[in-house]
Amino acid sequence: MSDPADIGLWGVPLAMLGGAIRVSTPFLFVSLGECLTERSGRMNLGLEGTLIFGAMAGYAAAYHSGSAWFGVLAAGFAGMWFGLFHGWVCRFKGVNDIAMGIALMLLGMGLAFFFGKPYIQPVAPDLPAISLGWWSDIPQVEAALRVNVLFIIGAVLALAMAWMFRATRIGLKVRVVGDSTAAARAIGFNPDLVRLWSTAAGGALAGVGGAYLSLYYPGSWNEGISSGQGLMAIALVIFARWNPINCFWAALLFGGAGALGPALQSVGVSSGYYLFFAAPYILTLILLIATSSPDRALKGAPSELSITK
Amino acid sequence: MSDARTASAVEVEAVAMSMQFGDFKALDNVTLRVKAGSFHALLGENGAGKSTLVKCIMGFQAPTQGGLLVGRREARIKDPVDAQKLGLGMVYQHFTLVPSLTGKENLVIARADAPHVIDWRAETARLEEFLARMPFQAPLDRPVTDLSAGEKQRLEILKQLYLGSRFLILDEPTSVLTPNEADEVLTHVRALCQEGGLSVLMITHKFREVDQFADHVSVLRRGKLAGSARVGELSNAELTRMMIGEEFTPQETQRTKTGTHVMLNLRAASAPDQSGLKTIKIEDLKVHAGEILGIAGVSGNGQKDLMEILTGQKKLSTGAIEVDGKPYCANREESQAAQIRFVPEEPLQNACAARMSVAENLGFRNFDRTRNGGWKLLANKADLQAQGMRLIEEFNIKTTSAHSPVGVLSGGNVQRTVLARELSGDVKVLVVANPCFGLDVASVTAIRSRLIAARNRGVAVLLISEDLDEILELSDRLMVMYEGKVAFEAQTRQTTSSEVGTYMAGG
Amino acid sequence: MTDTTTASFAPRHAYLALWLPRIEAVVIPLAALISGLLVFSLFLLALGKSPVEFYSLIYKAGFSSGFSWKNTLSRVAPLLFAALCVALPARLGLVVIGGEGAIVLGGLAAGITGAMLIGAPAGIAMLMMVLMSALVGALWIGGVGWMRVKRGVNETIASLLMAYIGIALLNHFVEGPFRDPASLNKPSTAQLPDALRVGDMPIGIEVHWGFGAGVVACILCWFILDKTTIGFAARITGQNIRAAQVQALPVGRLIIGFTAAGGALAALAGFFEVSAIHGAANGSLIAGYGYTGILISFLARHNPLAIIPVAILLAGFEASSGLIQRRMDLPDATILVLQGIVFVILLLSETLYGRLAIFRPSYWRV
Amino acid sequence: MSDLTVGFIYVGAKDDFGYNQAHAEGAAAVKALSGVKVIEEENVPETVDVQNTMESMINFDGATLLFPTSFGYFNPHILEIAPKHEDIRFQHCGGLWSADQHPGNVGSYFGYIGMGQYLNGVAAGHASKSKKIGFVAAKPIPQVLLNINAFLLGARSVDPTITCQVIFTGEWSLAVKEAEATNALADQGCDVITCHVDGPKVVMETAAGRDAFVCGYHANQSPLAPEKYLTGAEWNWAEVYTSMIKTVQSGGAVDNFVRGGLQDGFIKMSPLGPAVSDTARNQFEATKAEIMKGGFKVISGPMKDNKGNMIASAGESFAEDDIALESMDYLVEGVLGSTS
Ligand SMILES: Nc1ncnc2c1ncn2[C@@H]1O[C@H](COP(=O)(O)OP(=O)(O)OP(=O)(O)O)[C@@H](O)[C@H]1O
Ligand SMILES: Nc1ncnc2c1ncn2[C@@H]1O[C@H](COP(=O)(O)OP(=O)(O)OP(=O)(O)O)[C@@H](O)[C@H]1O
Ligand SMILES: [Mg+2]
Ligand SMILES: [Mg+2]
Repeated sequence: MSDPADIGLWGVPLAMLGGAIRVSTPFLFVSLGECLTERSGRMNLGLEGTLIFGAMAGYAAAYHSGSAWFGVLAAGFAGMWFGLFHGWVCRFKGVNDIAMGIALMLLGMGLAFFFGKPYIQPVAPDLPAISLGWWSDIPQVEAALRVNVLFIIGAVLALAMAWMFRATRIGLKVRVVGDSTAAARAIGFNPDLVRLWSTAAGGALAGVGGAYLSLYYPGSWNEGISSGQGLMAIALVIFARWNPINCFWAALLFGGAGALGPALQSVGVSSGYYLFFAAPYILTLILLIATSSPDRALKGAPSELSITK
Repeated sequence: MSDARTASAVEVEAVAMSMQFGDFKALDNVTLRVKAGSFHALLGENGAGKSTLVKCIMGFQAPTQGGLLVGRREARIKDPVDAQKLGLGMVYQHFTLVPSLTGKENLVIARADAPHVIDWRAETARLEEFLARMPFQAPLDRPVTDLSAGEKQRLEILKQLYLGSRFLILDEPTSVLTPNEADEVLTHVRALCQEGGLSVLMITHKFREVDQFADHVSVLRRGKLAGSARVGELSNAELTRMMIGEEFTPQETQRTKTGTHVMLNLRAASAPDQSGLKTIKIEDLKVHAGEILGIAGVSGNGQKDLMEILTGQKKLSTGAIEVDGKPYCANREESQAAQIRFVPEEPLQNACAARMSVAENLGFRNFDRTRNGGWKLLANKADLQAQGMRLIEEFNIKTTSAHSPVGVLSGGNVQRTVLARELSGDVKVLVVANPCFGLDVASVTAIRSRLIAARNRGVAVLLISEDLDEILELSDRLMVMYEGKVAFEAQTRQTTSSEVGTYMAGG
Repeated sequence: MTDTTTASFAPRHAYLALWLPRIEAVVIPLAALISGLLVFSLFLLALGKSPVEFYSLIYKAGFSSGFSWKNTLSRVAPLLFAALCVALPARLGLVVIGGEGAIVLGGLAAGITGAMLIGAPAGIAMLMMVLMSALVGALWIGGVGWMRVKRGVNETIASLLMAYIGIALLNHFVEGPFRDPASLNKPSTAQLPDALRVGDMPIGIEVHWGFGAGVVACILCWFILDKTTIGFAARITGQNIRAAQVQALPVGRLIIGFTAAGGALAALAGFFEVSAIHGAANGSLIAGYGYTGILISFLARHNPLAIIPVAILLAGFEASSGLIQRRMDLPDATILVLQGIVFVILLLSETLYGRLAIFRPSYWRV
Repeated sequence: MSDLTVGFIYVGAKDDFGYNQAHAEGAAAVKALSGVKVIEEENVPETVDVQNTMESMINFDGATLLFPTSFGYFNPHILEIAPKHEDIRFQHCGGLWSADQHPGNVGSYFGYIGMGQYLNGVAAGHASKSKKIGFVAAKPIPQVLLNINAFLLGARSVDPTITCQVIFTGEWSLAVKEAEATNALADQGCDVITCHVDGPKVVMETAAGRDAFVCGYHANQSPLAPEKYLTGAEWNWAEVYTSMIKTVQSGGAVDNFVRGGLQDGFIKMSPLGPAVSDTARNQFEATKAEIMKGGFKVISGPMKDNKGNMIASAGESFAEDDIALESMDYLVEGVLGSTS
């Protein structure tokens, strides 16, 4: 280990960059998942539960198989089942997708805690990280730029999803369904089916986000592993305006804001840390207030979405 | 995707088709043939089964009985995708273009063989080539929300041609167009028929369109085929009789002289429209006691915004509303004191609570007032119930009971419920929007005579309607709204439908 | 017009139209609850555990004896208030899920007010505690309503964010400016004297007055919603906001008023926690009551009267959690799974309303 | 003689590698005794829940001896329940029982784990190259402050220029925040890190991942970072609980106020890790021996807090068993951080 340089106040922006990269991945995956789901005109508030269940399932699978990647796969698979279930029940008339999301959040957490008991203690293999900071000889920079493969996959996924919505049949199909059920029917699409799979895919992504929590950062399974990232990611989709690329930037912003509190303490700004910890929430709220309008739906909102109707 | 101009039109025949909804027979043994290259009009009252018939043809619904011949061969169509494969296409009454997608995206995604990965450069080139061969155009690069109604309708038809439809069903295609736009679109469609590239089945309520564009006409009545003939063989009177069974003459109502007292006055008003990008501007709008002022215009030109301004749902950026000479702010106190009433369009969506009972819905206006006009805190269910029963009786609302949720009533009865609520008691000003939209002739007559009666009692009526005939029939004076402004104003008796139509189209 | 019904009212039909929906509203949720319990039994069977033992433990721990009733009822008070914070806005069609924020801040306000008024006449100090707590809660959730009305901010997300912020504020104040230096290892506001502590109700089992107050609040809310013109206006607004606007009902004021009332009630949960249980405001106020309240309100279909039995039932479930851990060797999350399953099935049952022929008047027509 | 039923109540998961696990390990040792029935409940919040849990254990399981182990259970919950069950013994961990304020059937016990952190500091002082060590703390409460101070003072006994950076996470258990705090410490150049949170697993793993040495807390975390683990301050509840149970079984009375340190077997140190040098080992063992004698003066004047206030004048000192340490509200000079 080379001697850490004394970087003083530079530590704050650096920590925020590092934090952004470390903490943003679950936000990124969940918000991409929710973005896809919402683009198809369905809301899934249950992704917090899916995230937690994914964290548990991923950890358990990685522990048993000895392979972290198998854990990621298992988490995605588990998440997909939650998504499928949500997608399936929400097609029934009279079933409120917001309420059902809350119910599934509860159920997901319950099942995760229930089956997760035996995995609090064991140590499962971690996901590998790639060092992008080799060019720097400042260890803090190196550490900040240790990037997990899932983060890179998430970034690529954001680009891919943006491209998908623009230039693929399946992407346009999702947009059509999210924008007008009637139009989708007229074209011959089955809106329920499209929503079902969009919700399933969204769930799978959220599950993978959970696996990142338990298998990389912070990298262990316990009942406090998620501090509401799944719920925050949903708020994040709204101010990312349902645009996957914006989801990426918003996730980074959140990660960075989350790192603000500890970083400030480490350079001596230590009073009121609870308020710094609340920074991401306050930030989201301010952005929501600033960008909403009482008279019209949010720009870019899929018009079949229940919260914008 | 095949080429509409080289491929030939398809003949389609529904054979002995029946459709049963529970106990109710929406289609009863209907056989209807649309010959290749013909322009076939389908007439019928509301609820006659027109939409059901075409939905069965397109595979949206499976008929309980009967079959379909396409090009004289038996065809089994399970869903619209099958229909598209056989060259059958449909343009719906309400647009089915996807609002947030551009024209281009709408066209390409509608194709059954849309590629999994879309090469936009190549697609654009092909689309341009296609458009170059079409008799009319539509913008392809703007999101559909930004298009006008006429542009949307043209795009819908282009989409069908682009998809290779050689048999086209048009469900009331002109209801959202100005007469001029309608003529233009239908002329193009007719030209395609005459070239032999397209057969058309058009659902319409307008005889003018039948006379001018169609070569065949069929009439549905209560699910049965009431008659079918070449255009010109039957007079309009005969067609009407086929549609409604007996001769129907709208009663010429007696009108009193209009008053001179200004009851509703909207001055120098401006407000942003729904999109927030444009503004509604109304310099001067006055309605006198005992007068019906009609607001004509193609939907989407700010009529909804006008209604929202008057109900207080939309705030004015400038200007003011006066009712009976006093400034009006649209809170409950003032609206009750001013005796101003609103009947918005689509009453179930805009003026009723579907799951609350008929009696409760009838009580929305006065549930919080005592008999002598004061405010009250405790709701009295017995009073509401009694009032409900009385109004149901008086306005002839057909319902199982006053406890039934209003959502289960038929459209006409919902409309009656709202009118009963808003016309009972003392009324000074009544603002109604599209009061007869989608209703059958009997309901229409009943409702229109109520409006005239109210007018004769001295109520100032502001009638916003997309149905120009309705405006011409009911109003004493009319205005045309275009692009959020009043484009034209006249005494009804001193103008003609074509003059009004021109202004509706922005001419 | 394809309406086949007649204009005449047979009185029988009027009764059917009146009563069938009410019966439906009881039968369907009950059936859903039972199905939920059955599905959970399958879950237990799959794990090789006995559902009979499970449910008899719930009965034993939650409802069988004086102590078990105490165990159950002593948990109910905050749940009632928290559920009302969901149910009142729900009448207006709003899904407010951030009652937790109002609970903790209400508790904080009560704690601080009490601490500052130590020495003042107890009655006045107590009244001030209630008022300050309700005021803070009203501002907090009313703020969510305000954002909705004035800025169109989605209330579900906003209330959730506000809950996180509220919790941060509680921690900040309890461990910072208002920390009682004597609260050593558990940072709290100053300990309230006995005079400012709410006691138990004289009903034979030790249950503090918060339970009674919660029941009264539920009845009061029911009365307002069901019997007053304000409640009627709220129902119209909740079912069709456009219809309410066209009737010039004060929609904005209703939304802000109902959210504020919900917030004030949730805050009372915090007040009772502080005054009856903890004796000071501290981190223990963050106990998740707000989230259980969501569940209860939905299970009760946002009917304030139904909230009372549902809250008691859920409190009974939670009361049995410990015994189930100890006797059946099941983890504490078991109850969470049970709640989740019941919640999901109940929401799913919403699709049955109006679908079952047996609840249609026409079914009973001969 | 019928079995003695003993109830253990934990605030978190009993296998959290930390506070609760330490107690659960104690409970496991009790289970091995004959004539004892152990019942346990985990994840019991510090609300009316714990009151009901205690009474439920008493009423349904016939428990006569309870160990509600979380600090927040004491006031008001145990104080509320205990007077109603005078024949039941409530043994609370961490509380400050006093005869004139609290019921006689309540007892409180705790260990001088600060001395363990002092020893952690000794090991850390030798291991640190940057002369900067880090502490991830939950909340600025006396028990935590004492640990932080002791950690630094231990390190300063090796090299008086060492400083200790502390970061508070604000919660007893919040994985992401703990990881971020650990990273922030590493970014500031801290190369030995310890913590006082309920479950140290995340801190240990993250710190080791950043190539920093770690000192454990609550339980033995060496399996989490075998190469980087220096030593750790562990509870030794198995010892404490078995002796208390034996006392009760033999009809004796447990003291209402029990405290103990290294020499009493209340706490123990994890075996030294492979990275500990011989010099370090020697000083570690020497200091440990010193502490084993009892009455170790952890704070001896003159000493200032990190705001410059005098906390112990020359000649004044506080021994490990000085009750004043249990209401500590300062960080000593050399600790970077603040108590509020
Ligand atoms: N899915 C359905 N279930 C039950 N009844 C239906 C259904 N679809 C249509 N009907 C009924 O069938 C009848 C025919 O409806 P249809 O929509 O075909 O009428 P239409 O001729 O298109 O009327 P309009 O001119 O109003 O469009 C109506 O009475 C309608 O209520
Ligand atoms: N409030 C307004 N102010 C100015 N221009 C308007 C306003 N509303 C609509 N227009 C213009 O009027 C034309 C038709 O309006 P719009 O595009 O809204 O019709 P539409 O909604 O498609 O019609 P429909 O409601 O029948 O489907 C367009 O050119 C549009 O820009
Ligand atoms: Mg139709
Ligand atoms: Mg429009």
